[in-house]
Amino acid sequence: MTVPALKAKDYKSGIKAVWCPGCGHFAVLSALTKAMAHLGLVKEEVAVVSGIGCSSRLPAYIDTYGFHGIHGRALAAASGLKAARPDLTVIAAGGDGDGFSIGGNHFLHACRRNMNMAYIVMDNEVYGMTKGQASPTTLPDWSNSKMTPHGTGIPSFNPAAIALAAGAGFIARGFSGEPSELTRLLVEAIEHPGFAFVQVLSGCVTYRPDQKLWKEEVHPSESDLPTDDPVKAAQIIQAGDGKATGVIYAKQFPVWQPENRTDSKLNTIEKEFLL
Amino acid sequence: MTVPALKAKDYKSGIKAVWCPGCGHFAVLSALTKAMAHLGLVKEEVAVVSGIGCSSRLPAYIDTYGFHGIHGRALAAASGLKAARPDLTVIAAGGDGDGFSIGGNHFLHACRRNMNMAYIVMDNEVYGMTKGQASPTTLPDWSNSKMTPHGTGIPSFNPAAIALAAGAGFIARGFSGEPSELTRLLVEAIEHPGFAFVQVLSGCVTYRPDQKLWKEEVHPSESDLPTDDPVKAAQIIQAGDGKATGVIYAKQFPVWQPENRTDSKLNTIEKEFLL
Amino acid sequence: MSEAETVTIESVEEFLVHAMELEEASYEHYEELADTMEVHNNLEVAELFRKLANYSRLHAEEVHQRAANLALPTITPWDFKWKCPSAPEAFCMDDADYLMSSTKAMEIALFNEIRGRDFYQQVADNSSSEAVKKLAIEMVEEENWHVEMLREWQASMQEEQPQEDLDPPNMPE
Amino acid sequence: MSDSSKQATSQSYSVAITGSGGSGAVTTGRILLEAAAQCGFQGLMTRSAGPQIRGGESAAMVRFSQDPVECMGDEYDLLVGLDWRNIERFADELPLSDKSLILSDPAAGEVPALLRSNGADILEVPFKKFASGLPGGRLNMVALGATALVCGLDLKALETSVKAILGNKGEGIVETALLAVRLGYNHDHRPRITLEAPGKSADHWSITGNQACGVGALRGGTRFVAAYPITPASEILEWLAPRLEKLGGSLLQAEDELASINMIIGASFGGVPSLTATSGPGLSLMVEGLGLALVSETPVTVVNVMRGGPSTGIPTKSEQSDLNIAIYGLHGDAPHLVLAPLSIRDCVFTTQWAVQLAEHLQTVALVLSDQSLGQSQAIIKAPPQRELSLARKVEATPDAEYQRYAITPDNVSAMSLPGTAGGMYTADGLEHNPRGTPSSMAVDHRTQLNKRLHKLEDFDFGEDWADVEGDGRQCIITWGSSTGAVKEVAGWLLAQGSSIKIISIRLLAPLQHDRLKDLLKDMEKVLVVEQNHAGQLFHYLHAEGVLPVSAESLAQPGPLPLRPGRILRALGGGG
Amino acid sequence: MSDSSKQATSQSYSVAITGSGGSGAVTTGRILLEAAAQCGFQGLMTRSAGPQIRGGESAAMVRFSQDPVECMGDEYDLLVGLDWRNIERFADELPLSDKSLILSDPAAGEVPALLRSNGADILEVPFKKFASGLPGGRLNMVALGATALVCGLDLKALETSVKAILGNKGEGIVETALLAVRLGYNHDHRPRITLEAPGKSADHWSITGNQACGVGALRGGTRFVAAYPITPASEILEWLAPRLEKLGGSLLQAEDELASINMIIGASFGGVPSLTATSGPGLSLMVEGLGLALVSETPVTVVNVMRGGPSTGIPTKSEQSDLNIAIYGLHGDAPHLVLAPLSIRDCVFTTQWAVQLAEHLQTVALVLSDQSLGQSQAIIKAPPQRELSLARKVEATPDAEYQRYAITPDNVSAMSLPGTAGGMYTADGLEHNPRGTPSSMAVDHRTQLNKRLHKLEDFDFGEDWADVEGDGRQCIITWGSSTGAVKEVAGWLLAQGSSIKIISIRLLAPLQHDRLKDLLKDMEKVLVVEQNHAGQLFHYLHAEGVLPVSAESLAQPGPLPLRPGRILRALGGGG
Ligand SMILES: Cc1ncc(C[n+]2csc(CCOP(=O)(O)OP(=O)(O)O)c2C)c(N)n1
Ligand SMILES: Cc1ncc(C[n+]2csc(CCOP(=O)(O)OP(=O)(O)O)c2C)c(N)n1
Ligand code: SF4
Ligand code: SF4
Ligand SMILES: [Mg+2]
Ligand SMILES: [Mg+2]
Repeated sequence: MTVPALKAKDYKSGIKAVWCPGCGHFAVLSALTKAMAHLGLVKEEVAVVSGIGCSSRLPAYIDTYGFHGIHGRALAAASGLKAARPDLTVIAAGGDGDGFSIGGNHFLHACRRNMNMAYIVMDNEVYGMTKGQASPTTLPDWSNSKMTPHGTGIPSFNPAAIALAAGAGFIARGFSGEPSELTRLLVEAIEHPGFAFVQVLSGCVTYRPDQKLWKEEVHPSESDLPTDDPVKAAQIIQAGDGKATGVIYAKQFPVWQPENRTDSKLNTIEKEFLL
Repeated sequence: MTVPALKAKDYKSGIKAVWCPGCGHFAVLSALTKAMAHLGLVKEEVAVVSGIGCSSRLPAYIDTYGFHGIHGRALAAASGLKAARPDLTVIAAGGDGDGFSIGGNHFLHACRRNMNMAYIVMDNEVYGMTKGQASPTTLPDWSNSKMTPHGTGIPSFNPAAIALAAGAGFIARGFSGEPSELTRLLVEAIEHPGFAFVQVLSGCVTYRPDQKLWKEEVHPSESDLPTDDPVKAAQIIQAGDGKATGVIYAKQFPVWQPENRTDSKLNTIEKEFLL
Repeated sequence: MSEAETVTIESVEEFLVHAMELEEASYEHYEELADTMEVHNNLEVAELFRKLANYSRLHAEEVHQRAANLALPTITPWDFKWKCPSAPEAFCMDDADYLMSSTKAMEIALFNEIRGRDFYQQVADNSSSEAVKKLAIEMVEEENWHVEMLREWQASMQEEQPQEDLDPPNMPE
Repeated sequence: MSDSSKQATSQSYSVAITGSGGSGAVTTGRILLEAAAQCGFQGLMTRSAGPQIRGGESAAMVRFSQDPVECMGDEYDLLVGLDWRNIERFADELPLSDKSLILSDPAAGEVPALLRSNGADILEVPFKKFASGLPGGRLNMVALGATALVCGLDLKALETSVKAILGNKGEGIVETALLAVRLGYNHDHRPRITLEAPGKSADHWSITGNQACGVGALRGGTRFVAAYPITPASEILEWLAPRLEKLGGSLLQAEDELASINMIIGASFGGVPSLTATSGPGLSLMVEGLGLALVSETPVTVVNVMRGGPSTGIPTKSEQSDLNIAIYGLHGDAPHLVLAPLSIRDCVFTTQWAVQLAEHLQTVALVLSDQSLGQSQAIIKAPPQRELSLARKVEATPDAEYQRYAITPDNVSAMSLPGTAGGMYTADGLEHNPRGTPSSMAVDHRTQLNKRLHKLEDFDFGEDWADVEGDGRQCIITWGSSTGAVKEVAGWLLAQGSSIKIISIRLLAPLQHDRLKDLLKDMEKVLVVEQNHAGQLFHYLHAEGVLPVSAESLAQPGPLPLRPGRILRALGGGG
Repeated sequence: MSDSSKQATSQSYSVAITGSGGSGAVTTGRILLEAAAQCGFQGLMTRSAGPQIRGGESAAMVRFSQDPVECMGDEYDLLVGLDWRNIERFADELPLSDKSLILSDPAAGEVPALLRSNGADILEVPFKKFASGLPGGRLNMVALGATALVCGLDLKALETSVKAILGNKGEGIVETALLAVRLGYNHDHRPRITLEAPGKSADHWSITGNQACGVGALRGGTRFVAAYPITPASEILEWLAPRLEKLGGSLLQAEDELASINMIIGASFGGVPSLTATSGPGLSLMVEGLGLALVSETPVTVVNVMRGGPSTGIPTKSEQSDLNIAIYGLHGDAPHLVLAPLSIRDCVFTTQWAVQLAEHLQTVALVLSDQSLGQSQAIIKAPPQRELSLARKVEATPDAEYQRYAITPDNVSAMSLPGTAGGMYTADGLEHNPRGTPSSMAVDHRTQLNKRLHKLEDFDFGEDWADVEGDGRQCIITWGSSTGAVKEVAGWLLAQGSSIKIISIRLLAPLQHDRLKDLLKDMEKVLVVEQNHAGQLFHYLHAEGVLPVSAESLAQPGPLPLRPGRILRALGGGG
């Protein structure tokens, strides 16, 4: 199929985002559409699947097929879609609450299952949509939510470490404040054959104004990354400050996809019941 | 309170197990009651909480308080119980399907939350109770289940790796074929302040007769374990064959337990609504 | 941008691709700001961003016309030779606030325009190609004109301090 | 739909075979059923077992007839005891009368008083002694031979069946079994009953209800299944997995039911008719996903194989107690389809219809099968293929005006499938306007609520909504697996010259009010029969305003099957 | 229970204040309500907003009266426009009549035709101009002053309220606000209405329904909460978290709703009264857990704050559409408690009662609040403490015969709590015998089904099951938040000399059949009023056989509130 050269903005739906001005998710939207343009994806052959949260509003703003599902189930819906329609480029997206709290189990198993799709988590260490409660990635001493008035007191969830332990073959960290690099990461993630996980530090101006400091704290990862050695990757992730961007780990594993053979007829199958 | 010296068998309820003769879970029951006797636990101050599966039948066979809940939710019920009743010794138990498939999310978050409880997973790499389907720990090429006639094709779930990445402070592996060592591991797990995870290789004679070979394959872990270095633990877990027994990782993190202060009266609190 | 290392662009084609990306990104960015301001009922500022977007669009069209008969190379989004995290005139997102005043919006615009100008200036300074230099200087001049115009607007505006929104946020889902 | 009106009554024979761990009661039953099938009978086999995972006490119940067999009847004609260990655990599942016969081995000890109390005859055959005369001989095969003789089944057919069922165990085993079977068969008893054997039929199927649901799913076009194992639904999945992939489809074993329901929603959004199967606890976990499918108008079908509830309940036993959750279990105003197969054979059609209705109406279809249908083996007439002109309305050439949730005359909007240029939209579980853009405006909410309601209410479901038989001023309304016993009662009454109308509802939601009311007008007596504690159908029919105030309810929870005699008593007012 | 029969009718004044992002409409409304409270009025404030997180268009609706205010009435007496941006998004939430007044700023442009169409008067006040005269002056404060004057509220009270509500913003802000308020107040308009101010009352509370549920939970003895945030329930949790821990309890933020329901089951098994709060999607995820609590007889309470459904639906708007799932949403035969608070004030008692009933009856209690109760601010008379003699039956000295699920006269079995010697047992979601040992025997199933049913059916719930008021041959049955509007209608009718009976059901399940039937006999007209699409209560009452066939349904889905006038029309047959 010949692909007319589309620009990033051609991948935007024109529906105006309800996000707060200044929200990091805008940059993710922009980087993702740039990545799509760069890859020359045919719009109708792409589906963006999400859960519920501010971040999960993403699909509506993109002019591809989209599915805005229920809280925590983006990866499940995306996996079903990809299993049934291997021809599509499937991108799952959502927030840290959606993906790591209620959706944690699907995250584990999607990493393991290694279907060919990208998963973008816009991590703002907070539940934006429900007014600022602590999420799994929130640091234990953040005490600005009334639901956890002394902070959660629980060490925060390390998405890259979990993804690695669960068997993901592509793990990257991006930052909404570095949209060009983010575009590159997303391109690589979409191109990676298998499950590609991108954690995007995407600040919430409304409930986490402190995240404006991320501009100073985020830095490119130092080492000679990506590595394809899981032990090294584990070391780097454990030792890191969680603010280093880049592809951390990239390794090709067999991609799981059900075989869609067609070598029988229903009539034939039904014969088995004859005496 | 003075504790009368109880024997392991005093911790058994007398209800006859429905397990298949030869099932590994018998050894877990026996090791657990031995561990209880060794620790001199007061029976009524212990609660064993489980989900659904052959393994999850455990509580009924133990003469402590027990809760046989629903599939996958043992850790949630155990966490609630411990939060409300910090005085109890809480032990969660179940199978690989219960804990790592449907219960995966609670496993992740229980590791992170680090409440003071032990979690015993009787891992037979199969769903025994529902007649032998593949579980997350089943190897990808095991094709004896009709639901996955060519095997799952998906790399198996590495419980120790996940527990480590999720932040658990105590990770051990035992074997139903080594009940004495298993007793020791369970004693250590119960004594560990915080969340202690014990994966017990506990063969299913009915659906995994091949696991009779475990007797030959299981071996003590070689290295100078346990370590308290997560990077080293990660290395060992990643490199291992999954059949090495012993405590792999032990490190003390702050234990999470809600404070139960009593410094106000409801009357006083209600005054806030006065104009 | 000013702190960045030297940027060298040696062909007109490469330069035009940069200029095009810069202006288009700027256009899209202002459009997006205008949209969100509209969504958030800050109509004055929305209108201002809309105006700026329009300028950038015109600018981009100009660049397009210049490039009409040239075979332009493709540059991947992350290989552009600016050192800032995105196209020079499309930044400052997290400074955006739905209550921002027109003067604050002007500040953002000026920051962007100046950064754009500085980019062109660096190209002009460092390129060994006369053709590139010439084009770059033209762009610098245009951007300078932009900057001047913005400054004039700014001067004509009343300094406004945005007021804190006393209302609590909503919870849409 | 139904040729089952010629329900087996006196023209049937029923046998229960019991034994403890390893005695092979179930295998004996399977071979007996197969032998009856080889003789041309139709039949049914159910089973019951203790709580042990394997090796517990168990029983196989077999009934066969020249006519369709859709329930077990009231008492067993024949009880065969391989041994009597732990028989008290399920003696109440094995009703006998003074017309019954007990076949027992003196070596197994006396027949328990419990079984003898109704005055059944006892016939002794030394199973064990005979078997021990053969190297490797099994007493259940001796018993099988003796049983087949009592049942009047042909030895040839029996031998064929032994080979068919034990074939994969190796020749040695088959040979020994045949010897043992002959020993039992040639023992000196005469047949107790001689049903005329119709002769092997070329269009009879041997199938379980779970398999039949699988066939229906495939006939309906299902090509993607995601599921999580659960008793008693797993066999649907186990049957489908290897077969789907031969038809270009696939089955994905999910990490849990939350995943499986959302996976099939994703797949269906992609255009592939999708289904899952589960039981109560799994269905509970799916209701949030069902709401999403409903609001996003993504067709999905869920086969719920009911078991004793609530909570984990009694997983191995049948009950019809999930009607409430099936109809009312979604939050919000959430009309959707609920269907129930009326027999094992009907599992094929009802599941097919459900899948195609879901596709056609772009909604959720729930199929309420149950353990007694799902896990019983039946010999039935092959269900004919039915072409239904029901399919998803797809927009192949969307233009700029395309609206995913457009209001149309039939309230079904054409769906644009991923891959279709120009039809891009975002499916949403948030309330939305016709384009699919989230909206909280009253007009959009009302419009879409009406759309989702009326596409169901206004659709003409035709005659398949129920099986209606008989006439008269008395009426039984029933649903699902209870239909078998109800039809047996109707058969008895007909044989006695009295008449009754039977309405077996296949389409439970949307309820076909007008049709039902029409059928019920002028009824003097209406009895609603179902297998649960609360009378869930009874209350539902009242909720929908179709029942006369005088209607009565016969609701009996599991685990015991509803027996025709019980229904007859309820009809007589002696209930 | 109810002093609200003296419902505000003509003796009330209602104001809507609208504005776009940052204009402070909600703050204005809050201060206005507070000022009315300071004058001794009771009142209510609701709000509405666009889809944006912050800075969207929003409106605050305030109504106050000398009597309890439990709904917003039909039209607003006064509409204050801080600006008119995007007003069309929710203009239909702001009904006006020709008796209404619109207060507007000429600088904001013309009053939109939409609002003018009913002939409301327009009064112009230059909010912006006045405000810009003050450094840092806010136009909403000018508008507040002008509004308070029109409402006839005392300036002193207004000033006190400004200080109370803006106090934490710093002195400067308060000072400027006071100046602006005075500017608006001293503008040259006269009060439009003068309600006699009763004078500040020492026993009035300012509280939201969500907070009131929190108070009720604490009064009922709740000391453990596990929950996952969700709109519009989060404020219950946010209010409880810091307060529970002062009372020796705790709140745990769970990873999801599956965890939270199972956590509170675990905690309650440990003997601590436990509760969670959620909304539709979360409740959906909890139904499996609810079944476990029910079968294991572990008391838990779930407050479900309803929002527009189904699926994600309309999260910020109110609807009463979760009655079905609340009553019928569990698989199996699963009777349990369902309650609904009838007003914000009643959230206190109903939640307390629910928690204590759950404890007393060892079962599941669901409390159906909704967004309109939960997120509205009310000025109410402080609800008196009520001591209820309802508590968990605990076995402190179990002996060897102890049976956790023993059959007792009231079908409630004493529970032995962990820590109690000799009382060890295993709670189970599998069907079990009285000891708790899993059983699949018919007799055990039947016994426990009956036990779980009859402990509810046979319990005497007393008079609190409903608020019953008025008399006559016409009757309205309603539930939950619709009660406010229904009571207003009753007030009107009473004022006109006609009479009507109002039954507001607080205890929805188990339904109090006999009491209801008794109340309904001799009724000529019965109207069932509720805020959903399907008429869920109407159908439920029919299912339970308590409604006459002639009963009518007025069911109106969200997001718009049910207005008294609409109900009156339905009563008149003009519905
Ligand atoms: C089952 C269910 N539980 C809870 C919610 C409420 N809810 C909506 S979004 C959200 C969290 C969003 O956080 P995140 O995924 O981090 O996205 P963000 O808004 O921060 O981008 C929650 C808890 C829901 N919609 N459904
Ligand atoms: C919600 C739900 N889904 C599915 C099931 C069916 N089920 C019961 S046990 C089980 C798996 C048990 O496997 P595991 O936990 O490994 O225990 P094992 O029997 O192997 O010891 C399943 C899937 C259920 N009871 N509930
Ligand atoms: S609340 Fe936070 S995450 Fe949500 S749109 Fe606003 S800034 Fe973004
Ligand atoms: S089926 Fe397997 S796991 Fe279950 S009791 Fe038997 S041997 Fe044990
Ligand atoms: Mg977030
Ligand atoms: Mg297992």
